[in-house]
Amino acid sequence: MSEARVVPFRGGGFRPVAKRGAGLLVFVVLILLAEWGTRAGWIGNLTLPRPSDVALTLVDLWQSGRLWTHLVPSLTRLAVGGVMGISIGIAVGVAIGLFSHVRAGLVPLVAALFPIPKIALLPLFVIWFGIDEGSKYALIAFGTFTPTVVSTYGAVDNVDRTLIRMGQSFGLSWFSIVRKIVLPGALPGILSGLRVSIAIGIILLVAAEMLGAEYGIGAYILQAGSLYDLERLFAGVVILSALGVLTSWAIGLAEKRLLRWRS
Amino acid sequence: MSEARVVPFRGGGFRPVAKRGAGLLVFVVLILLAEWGTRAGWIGNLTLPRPSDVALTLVDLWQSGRLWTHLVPSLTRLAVGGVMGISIGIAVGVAIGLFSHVRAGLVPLVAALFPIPKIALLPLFVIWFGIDEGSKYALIAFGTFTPTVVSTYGAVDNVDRTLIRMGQSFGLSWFSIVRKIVLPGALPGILSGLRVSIAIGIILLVAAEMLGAEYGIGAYILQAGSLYDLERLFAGVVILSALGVLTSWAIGLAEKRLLRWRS
Amino acid sequence: ANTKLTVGALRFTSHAASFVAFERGYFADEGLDVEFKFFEAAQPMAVAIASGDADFGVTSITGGLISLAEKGAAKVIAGALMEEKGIDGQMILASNEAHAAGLTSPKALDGKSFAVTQAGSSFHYMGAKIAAAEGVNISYKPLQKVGAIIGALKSGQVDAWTIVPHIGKALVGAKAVSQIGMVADYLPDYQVTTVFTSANNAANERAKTEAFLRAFSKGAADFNAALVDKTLDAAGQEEMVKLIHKYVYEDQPYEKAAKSIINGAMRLNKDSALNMGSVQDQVDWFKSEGLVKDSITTEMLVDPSYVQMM
Amino acid sequence: MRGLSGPRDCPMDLTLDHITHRYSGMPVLQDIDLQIPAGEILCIVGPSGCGKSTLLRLIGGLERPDEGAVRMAGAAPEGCLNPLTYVFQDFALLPWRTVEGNISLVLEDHGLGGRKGEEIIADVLARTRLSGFRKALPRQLSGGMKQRVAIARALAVNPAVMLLDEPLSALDAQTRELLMDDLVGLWTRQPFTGVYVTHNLAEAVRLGHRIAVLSRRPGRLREVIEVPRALEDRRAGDPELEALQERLWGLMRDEAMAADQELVDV
Amino acid sequence: MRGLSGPRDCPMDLTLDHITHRYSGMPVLQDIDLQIPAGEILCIVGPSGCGKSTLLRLIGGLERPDEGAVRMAGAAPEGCLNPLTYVFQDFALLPWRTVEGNISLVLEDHGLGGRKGEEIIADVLARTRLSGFRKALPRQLSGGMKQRVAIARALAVNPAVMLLDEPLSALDAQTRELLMDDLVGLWTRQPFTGVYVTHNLAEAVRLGHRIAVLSRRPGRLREVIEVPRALEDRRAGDPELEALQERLWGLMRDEAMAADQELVDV
Ligand SMILES: Nc1ncnc2c1ncn2[C@@H]1O[C@H](COP(=O)(O)OP(=O)(O)OP(=O)(O)O)[C@@H](O)[C@H]1O
Ligand SMILES: Nc1ncnc2c1ncn2[C@@H]1O[C@H](COP(=O)(O)OP(=O)(O)OP(=O)(O)O)[C@@H](O)[C@H]1O
Ligand SMILES: [Mg+2]
Ligand SMILES: [Mg+2]
Repeated sequence: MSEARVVPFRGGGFRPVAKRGAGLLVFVVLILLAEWGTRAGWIGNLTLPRPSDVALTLVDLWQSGRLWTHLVPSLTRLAVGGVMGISIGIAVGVAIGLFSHVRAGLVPLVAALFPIPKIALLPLFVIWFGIDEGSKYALIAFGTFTPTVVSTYGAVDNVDRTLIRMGQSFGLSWFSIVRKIVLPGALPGILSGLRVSIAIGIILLVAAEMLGAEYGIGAYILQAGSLYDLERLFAGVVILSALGVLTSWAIGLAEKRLLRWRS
Repeated sequence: MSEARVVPFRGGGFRPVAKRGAGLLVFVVLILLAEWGTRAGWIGNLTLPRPSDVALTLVDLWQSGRLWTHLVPSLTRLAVGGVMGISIGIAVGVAIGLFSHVRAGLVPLVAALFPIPKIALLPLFVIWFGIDEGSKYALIAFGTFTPTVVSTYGAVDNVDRTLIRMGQSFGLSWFSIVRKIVLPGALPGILSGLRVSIAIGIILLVAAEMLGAEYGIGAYILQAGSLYDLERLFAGVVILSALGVLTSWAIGLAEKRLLRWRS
Repeated sequence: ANTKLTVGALRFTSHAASFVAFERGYFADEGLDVEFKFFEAAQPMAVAIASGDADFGVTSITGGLISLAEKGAAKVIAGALMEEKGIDGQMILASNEAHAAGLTSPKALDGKSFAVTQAGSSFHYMGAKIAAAEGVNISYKPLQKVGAIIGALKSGQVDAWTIVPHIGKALVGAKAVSQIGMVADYLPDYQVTTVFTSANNAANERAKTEAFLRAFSKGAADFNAALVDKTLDAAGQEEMVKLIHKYVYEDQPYEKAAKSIINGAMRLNKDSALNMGSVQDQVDWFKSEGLVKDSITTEMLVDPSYVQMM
Repeated sequence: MRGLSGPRDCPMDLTLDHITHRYSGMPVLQDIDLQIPAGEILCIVGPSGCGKSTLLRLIGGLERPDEGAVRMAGAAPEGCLNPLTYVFQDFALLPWRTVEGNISLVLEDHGLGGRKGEEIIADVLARTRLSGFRKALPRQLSGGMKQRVAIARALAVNPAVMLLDEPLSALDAQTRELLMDDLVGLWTRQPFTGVYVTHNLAEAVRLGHRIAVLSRRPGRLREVIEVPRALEDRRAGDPELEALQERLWGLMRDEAMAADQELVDV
Repeated sequence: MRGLSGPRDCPMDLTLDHITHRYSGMPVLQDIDLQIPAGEILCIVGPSGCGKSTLLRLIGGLERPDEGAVRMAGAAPEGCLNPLTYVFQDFALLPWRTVEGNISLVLEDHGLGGRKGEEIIADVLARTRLSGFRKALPRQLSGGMKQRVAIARALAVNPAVMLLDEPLSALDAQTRELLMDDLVGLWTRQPFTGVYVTHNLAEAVRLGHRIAVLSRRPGRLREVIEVPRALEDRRAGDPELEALQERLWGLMRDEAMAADQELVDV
């Protein structure tokens, strides 16, 4: 018999894992590069603001208390509009998931509403809901509504039909089946849809604050943008981005709590 | 033995099917209601335009040839920006799905970029890419990039790992595994992500055409909005909505062709 | 109890009449309890009047305002700001790059880009009128906001623009842009801004509307005396500038702001009289461009019963 | 005390009367006539796709037959909450409810949420030897344990007839062996009426009092075979049962092969 | 012509040398010493989670053992493209490729795309009686047919050793029966070396030349049992084999029960 060889290893790979901290490193490197570039001059001051100046702007916003002047109205708009759009969206989505007639009637409508740019409707919203908070709530509600509907009825569709047949086979009432089987089963899909809906809500803050908002992160950004004040523009963008990461993290937390039953 | 009863039926339901035509009916009813309301006067002329006037506006746009004056630049922007954003997005998404280091570095960055409102960056883009087509392409590319990345790496993650292990167990090269197993396996997820990306691209047309565009559907809508010309505003919105439904339908067609292997 | 009123305004010197009337108590004297609502562009103000979010506004005649008037939602009732020969009015500006490349007078505008906030704005009207007078072709770049236009002009992204002097003089003074002409040379007696209100106010709230206009005119007279005709002494002028500084350039130090405010003073219409000729010309232009419906007339736009028509 | 339907005390019989069923025109079951007497387990075997699951759904009222009818005669046992009760192949447990929550699910609608329900839950968990797993979530359980929970849930409603659709085929061979013993034990202690669909002839000869053999699609009743010996006396390797299993396999082999080679054309 | 590794002509043996493996500290396999001689099928049985699949992955090089080594000695058969080749429980067919596409997948990387590849494909399809299904997509096939395609694919690379991880456990009982016959037929016509992991003791006594019994996790080798009779002579109901199966079940019953009752704690 010839000499024995060890079986060569050929598995592994194709399973990338996100390493904590590496992401932070990328941010730090990018920021340091921008700082170096803007200081050394190979990034013009019209191209990018100096990151340290953006940081100073943020600190100043914080210390002067103007951060809250802008953040509180924006968060209120996001909360009120988001809660309206998302709750109606979930209700409509569940109805589409449960009733043939609702589905037949509303799915094409939602599909047609989806690609409508919300900014285009701003003047109309002002007439319908007034120039104050009403139109801002409505815009954010409308913007979060359509994606919520789509993700919710997808989630209801994905509820394991054998579980529903099981409920029927034990003679559970229609209402019991919906409450105890369909809704909990759709919850994971609804929650992951919320991530997108809330991100869209944050994006729409800027559009909502285009008309007649003196305070708000969106208004702050718009003003900075129209003045080409890059430090403030970036400071505002950083705040929105942080808000987005924060809400996404909060939903992750809610998922961990509510969906403990998932493997 | 007592008399025999027939076992009662208790199944069925919970399987709503979209009926063709019913959606159309809803549209027709809504339009007729609006027509009636605006004619009878219980919908004010500030609230909604008369649907027939919107239709006339569309016909006029078509006959005068101005439809093309506006549609061609918009479609060009959508195509150029969309192709850039989507192709880079797919490449980056696949890389995130395959390489730990890329994932670690880029996922947090993409998560931070996602909730940034693209309109906010418009002034910056104008400086970076000029006020002409450059900034418009860039805005649409940037807007379609982030959702494409997210859906692509999700799709790569969802490729059945046993298929990959199978490839390895037969000694296929890394490149073969990616080309013959990972990419085809990720295709369904990538295609359904495209739906969202393209819808976002359409929505961004209006934002892109806010700065310095004389022609384009977005510019047309903005102009109608600033003139408070509801007929034209709605005509523009109808065009965008139709564009969205059309591309979604085209992707559905592509799915049917490319994914014939799915049950 | 006083009548509550919401007045829409831009943070421009041209809106000073309202600020003066408020600060000096002229509104209060008329039994009006005024609250300001600030906007960043003229067009949203027109929508706000239509939606009932504001009672009175002062702004230029835009396509949006005309459309809303056609729908029976808004009415122009008086004049506010007007071009007048001999008083520094709106300026025609060019970017430094374009200026260096030969755009030194409006004659050279052919093929150049001209910034406007939105299609159908007053900038659009002025640009078109200048182009027509010089027989040149220009392309309009809608940039939504005055701030955005300033940025684009500074960085040479657009070639030309027109603007009220309190902004224009500061820009030229800082050598950020170059001046190539005056609007008044093309549009003499141009009725730049007007006072407008909802159709309902104009038709059914006569007492309130008249009271507002009385106070407003008083404010305008004070402003003209202090900063246009300069019949007041330095102290009176300074007091007026300080008053306006509360609303305009509030984020700049007083010394800097004062210069811009004084530089930018244009004549406010005496007794809020309205130049119907100019209004007619503007409406005609909007119609000719297809920006508003052909069926519209000045009667739909203007309620002439409140002030004297010039 | 509540008791399962025994052959004597609670005779509820099911009769399948010329059942024919089609799916969008394609005949799946043709003219099935069957009698399911109380207290007995009837096994149904047949090749893939012959309509076994459809037949079971028709029996339980989850589907309406195109022709014919399923009739039940006699009274349901005392305390019966759901006369015709299923046990599914894939367990059909709610993953977000614990073991006891999954059982109380089928009691709550009958107002048995409180102490009465508690008693029933404790009883059925004890009978399926699950008492120690009350608070466990389905994801923590092995397949065999999950199916035990599903059986406990079915017992909780004290059914007149248990309808089992390949209850063991999602389990590995060893667990299958263990659960067969459990089922035999449950039946021996308290006989119940059952309709047991399976592909597995070993299971059929082990658990069935009678075995109904269906033909390929459209499923027709080919034969109904009586299995000798009492359930509790059957042993693996019993030559008589082995011979019966061989005979069944002889009956079905060609059809199973043909069914396997069929293309699912779409 | 290409030939599978027979016992005489192509002796490639595998030796497992004191294999120990842990997953994040938890020992899964402990000190496994095994010999897999050419031309024989070795069955591996053991309770759930005892590390059978892990062991097979270690043998095939898809996982690296923490301690010990898997060694191969001797030459691979002529025309062997992949000495250690798997057949998976869930078939692992690419759903977007036809039957022949799934087979050519493993040939393409070896430059066998053309006529040579065509020949190999035709050969293995004939041997697995799939010639009529060349252009079918996996979704059109029944489970049994899919596994036949996977076996054909494994045969196409002419492996030295076939590693089969519960290849029949995703199939229904009748199809399982049919495929066991097929495997016996394939081996009889052209003997191959195989490592066959299963839960099913009936399969083990039907297909294995020797049966290795593992203990509960951490899996240790408890016993290696020789099965009498040649593969092709084994019949269902053979008392000697039945006795062996009973003996195996006696060895494993308690451990299987304990494994089944284990909570997966997370
Ligand atoms: N809801 C349905 N709609 C249309 N066809 C169906 C439906 N359910 C089952 N069928 C078809 O009816 C036939 C019988 O299905 P059924 O599931 O009853 O068979 P089965 O004997 O249980 O098969 P298996 O052994 O695979 O479980 C199959 O051809 C199947 O494709
Ligand atoms: N990649 C892995 N990472 C961590 N733990 C693993 C991994 N693969 C398997 N395990 C664990 O190792 C143990 C043995 O797993 P393995 O799959 O080898 O068992 P098995 O005998 O094949 O089980 P079954 O009979 O269920 O197929 C199990 O406890 C399992 O949870
Ligand atoms: Mg079935
Ligand atoms: Mg395993």
